[in-house]
Amino acid sequence: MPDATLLAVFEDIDPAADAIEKLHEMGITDENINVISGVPIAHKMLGRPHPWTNVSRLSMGGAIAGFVFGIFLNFGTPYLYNVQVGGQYFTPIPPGLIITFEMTMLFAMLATFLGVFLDSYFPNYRPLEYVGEVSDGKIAVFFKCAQGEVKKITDALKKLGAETVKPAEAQQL
Amino acid sequence: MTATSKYFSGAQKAHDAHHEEEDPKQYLMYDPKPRGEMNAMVMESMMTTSWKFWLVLGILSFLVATCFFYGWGYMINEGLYVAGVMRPSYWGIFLVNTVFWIGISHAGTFISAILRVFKAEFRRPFTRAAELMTTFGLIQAGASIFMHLGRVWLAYWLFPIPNARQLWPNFHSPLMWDLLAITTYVLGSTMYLFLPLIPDLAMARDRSTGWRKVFYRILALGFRGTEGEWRHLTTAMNFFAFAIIPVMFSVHTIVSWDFAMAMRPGWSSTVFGPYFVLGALHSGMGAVAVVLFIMRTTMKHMDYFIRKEHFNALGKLMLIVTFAYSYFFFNDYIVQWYGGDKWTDTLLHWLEEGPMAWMFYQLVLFNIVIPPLMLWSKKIRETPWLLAAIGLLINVGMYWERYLIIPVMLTINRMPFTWKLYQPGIEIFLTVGTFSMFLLFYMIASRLIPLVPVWEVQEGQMTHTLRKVGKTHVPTVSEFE
Amino acid sequence: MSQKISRRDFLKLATAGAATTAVLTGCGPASRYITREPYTKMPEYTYNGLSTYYATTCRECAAGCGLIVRTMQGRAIKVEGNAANPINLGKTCARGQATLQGLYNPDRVEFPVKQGRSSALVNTPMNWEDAFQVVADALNNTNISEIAFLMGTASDHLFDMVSDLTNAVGAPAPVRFGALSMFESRATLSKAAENLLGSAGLPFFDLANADVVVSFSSNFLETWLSPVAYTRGFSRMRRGNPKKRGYFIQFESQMSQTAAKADEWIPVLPGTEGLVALALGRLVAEAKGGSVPRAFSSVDVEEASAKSGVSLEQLEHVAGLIAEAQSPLTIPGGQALGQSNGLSTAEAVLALNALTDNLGKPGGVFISPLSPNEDAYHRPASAKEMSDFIARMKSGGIKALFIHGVNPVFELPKSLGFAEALANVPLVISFATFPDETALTSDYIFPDHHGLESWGYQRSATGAMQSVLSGSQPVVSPMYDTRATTDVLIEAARLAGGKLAEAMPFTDEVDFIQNKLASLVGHVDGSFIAPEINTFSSYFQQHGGWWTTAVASNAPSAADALSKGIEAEEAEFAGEGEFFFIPFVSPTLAEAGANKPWLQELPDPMTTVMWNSWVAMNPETAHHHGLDNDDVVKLVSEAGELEVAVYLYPAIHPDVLAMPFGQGHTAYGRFATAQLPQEEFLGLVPYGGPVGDAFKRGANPADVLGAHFNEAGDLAFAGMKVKIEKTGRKQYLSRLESRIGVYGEGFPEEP
Amino acid sequence: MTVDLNLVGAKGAIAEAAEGKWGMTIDQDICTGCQACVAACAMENNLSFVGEEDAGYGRTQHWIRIERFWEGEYPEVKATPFQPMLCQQCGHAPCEPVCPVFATPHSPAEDLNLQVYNRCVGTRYCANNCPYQVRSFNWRDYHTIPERGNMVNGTLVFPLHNQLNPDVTVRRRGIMEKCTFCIQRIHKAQDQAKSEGREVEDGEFTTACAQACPATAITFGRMDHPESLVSQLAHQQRGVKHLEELNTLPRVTYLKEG
Repeated sequence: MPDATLLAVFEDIDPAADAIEKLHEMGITDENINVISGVPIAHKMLGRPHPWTNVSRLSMGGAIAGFVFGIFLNFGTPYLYNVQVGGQYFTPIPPGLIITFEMTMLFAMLATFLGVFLDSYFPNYRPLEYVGEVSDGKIAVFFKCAQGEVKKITDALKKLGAETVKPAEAQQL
Repeated sequence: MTATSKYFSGAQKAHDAHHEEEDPKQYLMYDPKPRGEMNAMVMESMMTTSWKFWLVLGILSFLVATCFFYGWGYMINEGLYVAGVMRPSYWGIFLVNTVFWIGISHAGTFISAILRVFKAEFRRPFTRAAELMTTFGLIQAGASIFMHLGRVWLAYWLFPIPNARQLWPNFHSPLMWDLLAITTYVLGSTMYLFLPLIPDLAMARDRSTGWRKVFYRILALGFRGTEGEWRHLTTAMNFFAFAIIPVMFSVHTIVSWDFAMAMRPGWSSTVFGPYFVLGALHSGMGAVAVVLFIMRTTMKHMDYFIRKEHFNALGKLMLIVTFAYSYFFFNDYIVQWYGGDKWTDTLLHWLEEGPMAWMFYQLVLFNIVIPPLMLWSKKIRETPWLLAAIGLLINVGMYWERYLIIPVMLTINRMPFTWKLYQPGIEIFLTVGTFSMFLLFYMIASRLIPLVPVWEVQEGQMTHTLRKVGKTHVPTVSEFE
Repeated sequence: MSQKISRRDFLKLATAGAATTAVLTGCGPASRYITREPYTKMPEYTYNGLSTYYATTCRECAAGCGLIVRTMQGRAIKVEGNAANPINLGKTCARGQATLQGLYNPDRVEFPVKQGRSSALVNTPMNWEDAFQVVADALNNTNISEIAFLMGTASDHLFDMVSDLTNAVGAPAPVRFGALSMFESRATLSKAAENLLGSAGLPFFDLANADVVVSFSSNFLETWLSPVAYTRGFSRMRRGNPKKRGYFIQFESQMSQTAAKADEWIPVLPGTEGLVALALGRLVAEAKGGSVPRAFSSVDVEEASAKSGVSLEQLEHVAGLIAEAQSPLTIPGGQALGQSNGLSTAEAVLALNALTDNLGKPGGVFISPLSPNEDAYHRPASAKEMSDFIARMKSGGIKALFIHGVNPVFELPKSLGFAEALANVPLVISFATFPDETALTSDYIFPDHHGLESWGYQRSATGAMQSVLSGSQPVVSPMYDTRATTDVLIEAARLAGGKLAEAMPFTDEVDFIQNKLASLVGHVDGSFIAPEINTFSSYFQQHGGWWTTAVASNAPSAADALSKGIEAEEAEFAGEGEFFFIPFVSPTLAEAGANKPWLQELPDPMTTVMWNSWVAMNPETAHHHGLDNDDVVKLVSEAGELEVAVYLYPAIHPDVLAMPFGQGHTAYGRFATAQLPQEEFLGLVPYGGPVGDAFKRGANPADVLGAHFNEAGDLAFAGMKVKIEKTGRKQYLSRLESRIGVYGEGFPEEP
Repeated sequence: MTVDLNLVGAKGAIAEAAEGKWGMTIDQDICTGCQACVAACAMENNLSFVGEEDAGYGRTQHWIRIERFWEGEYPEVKATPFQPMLCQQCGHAPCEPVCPVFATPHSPAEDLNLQVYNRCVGTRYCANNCPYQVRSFNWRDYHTIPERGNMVNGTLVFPLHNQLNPDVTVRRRGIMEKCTFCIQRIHKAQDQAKSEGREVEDGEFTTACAQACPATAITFGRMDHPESLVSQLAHQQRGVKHLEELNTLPRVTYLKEG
């Protein structure tokens, strides 16, 4: 039963990758491992599973909502209060295309933006496990393991080139 | 060995040596610094302010307070007669400013979105500087539109919101399309500015104290850089990069339709859409050049991030845009001229020989003649102040272009009895106001948010290597993910 | 009055005589005869949302057009023409439309004041009792022969009252004058009519039925005599007959608004119009075959052509048109009469009519009928008579001067010296409604009501075939503490007692007016018939006047029209200088329109200049003198000088400068003058408008007119020569027309 | 199969033959340019005067203006016939579709081009798009310029306001206005007719300009009554419409000389 959370800081990607591999060998599954980095690092490099995201689905949803809203503006509102202008029809299609396009894009972008917030729980000001060096380009791997194995794992990781391996404590960011 | 051969070989050697060390150093990507150092440089550039900075800031805030806020308030209170608009030039400098600022705003999106999509690496250090221009430019554009309204206190009637009058806006009207497009663009570009900013805010958060700490902490939203966060962020950024481009094109096309849809000689032209878009990019690129030059000269450490290579690349872009712009300019005018419609002829005659002809010729000189003549040379392109000067000229020219299209072309209509020449009134002050406000915002931003996206620069440097092929080194880019 | 009529009776009468149903009769808000009604029966003019229409008469000029004023809840909203009135048949000119801006003008004399000839209007009220006393004393304590009344052009009830008064006490008869009548040369017209047609009186030219009209610089479409009537005549001449479109030719040295409507505008040298007319007469006579009458025998056509600058071909062409026409008509007027030889010109033109034998025939010349209750044709004073009058003032022959409805300080040529003469008159009492130049230089101002607030009638001098008496009634209750001058005189006479009191036995002006109308009661061929005076006067107000139904114009006799030889003597031009100076009355402002802002903002029909005056100059001449649009030049004549901006006018004789009359006020309210001093609207000076040359708007051509008269005694206003001096200043004239679109300024000259 | 052009919003799909309900003819042969119509319009519709400076700069509030041009050089110079220019009440008004707030819609009932003052926010697009340039904008609150009033014990009073026509809105600053064919008169006549249970007859009322015109050059009436005077005149040989080529379907017909 995992009850300790350790945090190993690496200088570079390769040792980090090896370390993660080692952790796997030592029976720590991916759910119990997390990586923090200062630049986006592709999961393949660290041999990590592909992280799941809803952002693209949300943008699609937004696009659809926007499309519907655009349709409503151009082909719906004129019938709520119809006014004739310049011998034109109440709901001409060419302007409709423009309105619909703009609304689709607007809603899609809004949804995407919100998607980021939802998926990564922003804003989030609670204390979290973190080390400042990360933004200096270091890579931090933190993982849960059983209390008894702490020593062993620490040594293993040190051998693989971890700068520090220390119990991670949540700090106010 | 003979002396000569020695001389030659020596020269040869020296030359090679020059190539060997100089070339890679010229590129930011092959001159990596550790991330921590770069962070420190960016933070320092943000923190340091000289008395000159505060002086300029003071002057600008004064101008904003008087020219922008007081001037506008005075005009709202007195009515539009304090401005120069009249029959037949019902539209004046206000809309000139609107079009101009929207044009400026195009550069940011273009550079950061299109270059991101095409993975043009040189973009990395100055995408944010460009995106800031987009957002702040659009703010000015919006303000100018509202200044132009006769009853601005009722401006909310333009938005499609349910109201007591049960009346919805008229979607037949190009102004309505315009409004929606610009709203979309403002929101979109602001979000697009904010997303890549989050990691840098987190970085600043880790390195600041006091009120800045609080400020960054709030804005960073608790970003740590976990795999998940990065994943969501990059997905979103890629989507934005693709989505914002059509929006950008649509915005200026629709702005051009405000004119092209009208039944007026000189205005109703089918090529106005692309013509305006290219014009926007033209002025936008110029503006970027100016801003980069100012950043590089006034802000600390910026000469590391913004280098000759960037000005060179920007110069090339400007050159391409100039050619495209000239093509559409020619296209628009020759079609109008060849059509030989009575009123259009009079209008062209008015442009080329009327009292505002000097403006027309300056426009041709600044936008079409000068840039290609200068930008072909790498030396000029790599001289920041020269490029900035050209950019400035281009912007003057583009402002003239909009001025000619709006008040000057409005002089000529189908009722010769009403032709009158427009003379700006309080517009001049308000224009000064908008420009000052833009600069003010930019100066404040330059000291509050990291102008260089450090993590992107680092990412770039990580992906770059010099590979030895035969006897030389070839730059190569590896693709992450 | 034995018995008063209640409103209820009026309403009955109104419905009885439902000739003009929209028109309610009655005394209106200012009725002397209000009878108490319960609140449940509101007076008709206070029903919410309902308009009340009152028939009255336009006082903007002397033509006497009938108006119907739409009022709502006691306010006059809109002026419309009275369709029944034969003069204007429901139409109005711009000045008639703007009369409301006089009624509600912010610069009115709001109460009687002791002005004491101070430059700005005095704002301490006098009460009317004292005012009556002042007038009474003036009448009593002045030697009867040294009392003088100076009044406006219109021949109205006030004129009758004053005439009665002066007759009764043996005082000099009242003098009527107006700038319009001066520029119309009425004296010349009637003199010519007397000489040739045997009867003095204003000739009436029946445009409507003519098919070829030749006008000698007569501007009958602008302000001449009765513009609305003549405009109607013109439009009928052009389009009245679907088969034949009337042809119109104008001889004039500049293209006036009237000339602009002509099919042919033929520029002539000023002063040679008579010569042209005689030459035409000769050619016409020859064309018709038969002998050339004595009237035209003296003229030599080539010489005439040479002098006038009208080519022989043109003369023959016009003569041919006249000869072939069924009912040709030739009209004299405008600058042609304002020459030293004006009378002979008028005679020549009338003779031309006689030659074509259209006297008294449709499409010909008539003598305007006398109005009802008019003994003989009293024409307003000519400039000559005015200068005699002024001479009397100068010589101290006038001790008390009463001025009503005229502004001689502004309207008379400065060279006549009215302003100076005024200083020699110990007591000057003005009854002006507005604080004009004359009122300000008088001792007292006892303001009269505005025309729309007052009772009365007005004779129309000309304009219709019938004889017309237009009636006025108050359409609104008086805005301010003003009194009808007739009432003032009645009161004063009573206070004065003696012969004066006997001459004025009336209770009030309505009483007086009914007394004057009494003679018409029972008149059979009138527009309405009423058994007795009360019914009559109520109909009179309801219909807006009384007129004969039958044609009353008397056909002049052509007997000795042609037998008298007419000598076309050379016109003499006063002063040296290269330019002929032609002042003309501004079509939109006329003599008294300058204080009505909307008239100021009406563009002049030809130059489209607003709010200012200009001098029209031929572009060639201007370039020759190095002048351009808006250059301010100084016009110098023997009589004086003025500064005015140049307007390059394409259609004017190169040697002629033309300038509108109507601007150049130094007083007369804030709109007539250029700017408003601050204290004015701070309320330190409650009304009256700025005063003095500093605030002058435009310029007044009367400043440069010399005291020269033609044989008939009219002012030779077009008989001046002036020279111009550059001032180097520019004054941007407000024009409605585009300088780019119309004149191509800003565009380079096309090759 | 037939395509309903309206469905794709094709302009001009509305029947072009329509002459409109109300029409006007202006006979340029007898128009003397006397400005009576301009004055009458100003008095009826509460137009504000703007003063010398603004008037010269092109800010006059005339709803109808009289144009004249010059042809030739002295002495063969000729002034073209006076041409009163007012809102043509287009059937396909270019000003209508461009207004973002429906401030200038088309009245299906009267077939007139309306201006809804209290909707207007002053974008001035309509005025730009009007090929006849007959719209005028309220550049300031001309009616209440202090210099036009009198201080009467401490308060500004404007005597000129007494003549304002209660049937017509007084426009404030920042909004567009134009000739309405005296729609207040149309409505009055219609109310009257309605109360008498009949149609409005031709010639029952007329516009202020037509009413004043001393030369009777302006005729107003029912265009949809073929026997009415105005349609008789409009269909004469000399009738022309301005800028007809723009497919604006103007309701005002000009009768040329000759």
